[in-house]
Amino acid sequence: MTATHAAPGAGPVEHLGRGPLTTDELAARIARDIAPGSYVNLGIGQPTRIAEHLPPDAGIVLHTENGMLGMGPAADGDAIDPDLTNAGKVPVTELPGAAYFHHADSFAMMRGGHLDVCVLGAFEVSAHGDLANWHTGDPDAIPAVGGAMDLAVGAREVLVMMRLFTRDGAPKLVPVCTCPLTGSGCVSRVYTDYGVFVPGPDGVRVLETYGATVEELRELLAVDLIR
Amino acid sequence: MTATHAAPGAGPVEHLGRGPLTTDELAARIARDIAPGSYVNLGIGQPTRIAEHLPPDAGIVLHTENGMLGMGPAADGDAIDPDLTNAGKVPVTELPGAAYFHHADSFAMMRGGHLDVCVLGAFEVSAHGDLANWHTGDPDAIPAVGGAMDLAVGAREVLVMMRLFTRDGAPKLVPVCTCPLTGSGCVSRVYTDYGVFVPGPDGVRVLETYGATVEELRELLAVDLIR
Amino acid sequence: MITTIAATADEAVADVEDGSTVLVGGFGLAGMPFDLIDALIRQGAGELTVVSNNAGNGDAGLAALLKAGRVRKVICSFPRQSDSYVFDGLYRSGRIELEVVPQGTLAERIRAGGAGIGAFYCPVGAGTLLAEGKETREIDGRAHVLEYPVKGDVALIAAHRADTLGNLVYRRTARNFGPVMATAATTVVAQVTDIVAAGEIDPETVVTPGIHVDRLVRAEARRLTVQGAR
Amino acid sequence: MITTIAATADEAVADVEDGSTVLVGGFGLAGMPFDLIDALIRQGAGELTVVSNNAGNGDAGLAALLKAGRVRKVICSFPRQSDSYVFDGLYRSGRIELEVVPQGTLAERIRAGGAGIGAFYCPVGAGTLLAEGKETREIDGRAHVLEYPVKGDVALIAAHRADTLGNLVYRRTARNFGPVMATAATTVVAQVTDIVAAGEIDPETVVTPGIHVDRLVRAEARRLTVQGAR
Repeated sequence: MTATHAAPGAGPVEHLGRGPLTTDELAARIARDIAPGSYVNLGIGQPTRIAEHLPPDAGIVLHTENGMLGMGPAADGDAIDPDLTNAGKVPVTELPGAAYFHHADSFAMMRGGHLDVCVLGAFEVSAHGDLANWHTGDPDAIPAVGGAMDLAVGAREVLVMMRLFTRDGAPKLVPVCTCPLTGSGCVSRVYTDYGVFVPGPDGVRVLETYGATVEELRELLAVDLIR
Repeated sequence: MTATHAAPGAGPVEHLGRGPLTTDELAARIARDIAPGSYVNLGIGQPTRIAEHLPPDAGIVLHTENGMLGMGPAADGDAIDPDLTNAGKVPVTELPGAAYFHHADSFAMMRGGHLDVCVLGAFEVSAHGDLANWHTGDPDAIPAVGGAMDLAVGAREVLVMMRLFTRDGAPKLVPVCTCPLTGSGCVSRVYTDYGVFVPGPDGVRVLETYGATVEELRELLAVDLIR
Repeated sequence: MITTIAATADEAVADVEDGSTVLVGGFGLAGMPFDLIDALIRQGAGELTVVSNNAGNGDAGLAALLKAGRVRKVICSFPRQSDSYVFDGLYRSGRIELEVVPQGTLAERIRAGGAGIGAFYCPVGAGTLLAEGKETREIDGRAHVLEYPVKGDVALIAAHRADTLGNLVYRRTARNFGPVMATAATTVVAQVTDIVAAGEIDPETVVTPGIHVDRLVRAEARRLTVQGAR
Repeated sequence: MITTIAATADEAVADVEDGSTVLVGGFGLAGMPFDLIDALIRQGAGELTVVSNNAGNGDAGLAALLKAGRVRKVICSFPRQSDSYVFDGLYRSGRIELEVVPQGTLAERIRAGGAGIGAFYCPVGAGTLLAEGKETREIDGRAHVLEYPVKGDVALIAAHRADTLGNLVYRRTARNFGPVMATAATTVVAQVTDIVAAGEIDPETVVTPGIHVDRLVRAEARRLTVQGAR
């Protein structure tokens, strides 16, 4: 990996001479930004993979909104217990120091601002930090929101983990979301295969890029990228 | 005890040839009206004494608003545990099948209409069932409400246990409360030394009298007594 | 009033009426009261409104109740799952009504129903499709949606163990919606794997006090199938 | 963030600032965090707003904090007790402000503070002195009062046992306000009789998960005096 190291405040680091991040690299990149001792909720799907990259001795405690803190890795074989699943209904395990609680307490915890970080997937994030991740807007889709809106509103820091472009090449970091919103102005950081972004009222600040320069991304995205 | 037994709907039973009920008799009288299997909160002070008259095999479960169901009798000697008190902060005991919970759950239980009965003391009850039992209205009094308003609003049946007259002979069952209210129209029955009354929109129905006739009480009270 | 122990799940749900609102515990399959739902299907009540986190998985439990045509409306947070084909079919053919509620708001509305709260202002969903038509208010600079309680005529829940007074403990994440649903219905029926004498559950560990439980029934032994992701 | 273990109660309350709102657990003496209050008196922060069910008993605990002149305002349900002479004296001489809140509404407002609820409509107190000046609304034919959350800068609570992750269990009715207060303050400090390794508290029995607890301190052994009625 060729990195152009820059002094803090000197603008984004462009990691060139390499391609965009793989999903695994992206999960590892996000894991590096999660402070030791944090209470974290990892959304269903790709964000789940961040758990594999958290240092075991960092004291990071995972929350699952179906009523548990201290969630361990996915369960296999005899460790599978139908009474112990994560929010994606995948069988998981329990770590020492875990706690169980009911749904109202679990979401009170979330909505009350007690989780330090949640990481969610997204269909789109706007330049202002609006999040769309629950409904494609397709009139034939069956609406299903789960805990997405609660997480978007409740966690102290809402991180998004997504590819920067759809399979068709359309940007998912957009001036205004076209899909129905999950939450307004709630996203603190957007981690993508091509770079890490901070949405805000004055535009999108670029923290890092991977396999592309800021200038190259500027040509592909319709949002104002700030160095 | 000389009782004039009357057919249901034939008007109040006048227990004459005896004086008004003692506090102990009044507690026993109320205990008789509490259905087996009821969940009951007995207010601080005289209502506490009703517990002594509940049949042990009736499956009546006592609630104390400081976070317990299945409260047993007062604790003595070595059974005293500073971590186990009733709402009056008197040490009590725990019965088999008890449960502890926190204050928000305890009052959710109360406000949510899950208690079958509560019995409260009162300064005044109005003919319409308004309750005044938290504040004398004395401008020098330090206001203190505790759980009185929650109980008045929450229990399915709010029974009042009080003397019918103050020491000065003033009636406590009144057309309109003069003390600040605890709750409006919340009292289902008023148990007093001189009789049992049902307040309501059309006046106060008399169920029973002790040591006085309905006519005698009518002369002493300023409310409409209905036979 | 006092908790009774029903001999069978059929007896426990015998009086559910057509048109009832039924709170059904569980998150996916964990905590799903299968015996009670099967009994409710046999019992025959229809035109039900079901409140549950999901709208059924596979062909069993809630999905079977939907398939039997007994449900007029579902209030839930997440109907669409990999194996929610029964619901999907009914919904797409216009044979079932759906109200989608954010998961935490659903839990909180049920709690409010059980806790005697008239309504509450909730920041979740403000400015989204799910707040359309709802009263909103800015509190401390943040938009809030006014949410009303959800109550049931009946709650059907699954717990782990009960004592004869109806005190319940749950197991792991199968706890989920059971404790709040137990507070919010006129008649609460719990299926449990085990019923012990009063005093055999440590009072410090009771999750649902017996005051909230009307009827208990021992569950049939059943090996739950664990579904995959979603 | 992660729970830390303070060596002393003094260390645990070292950063409480003048003018803070302090949630103080306990119902009378049960659950009163004596060590933390004593340390707060030594620490010296003043102009405090204290939120607690009572306003002190006798000369110890909260009463001592009041006596030391550190409290500007008390928000509580029941200040007047047989042994609340410290508070009574301050109140009658106009040296302390008092907000009386019905006990369940106090607990629910603190819960709302911790649960991210913007406000709630509560039937308790409607039409009484304690609702004067408050917004009211009729819901389902019943008057409700709009109640706002209570939050603390600091919560001082007493629990029975903790593990090193800050998971707490309580003992009997000393549980009272601890669990809701632990959710509703920026900094939560718990005194406990015992701190065990993570994994030594059964996860099913945890009442306050460690996420809510910032600092733990082992309490000095102390024989509580049990007060009489009221």
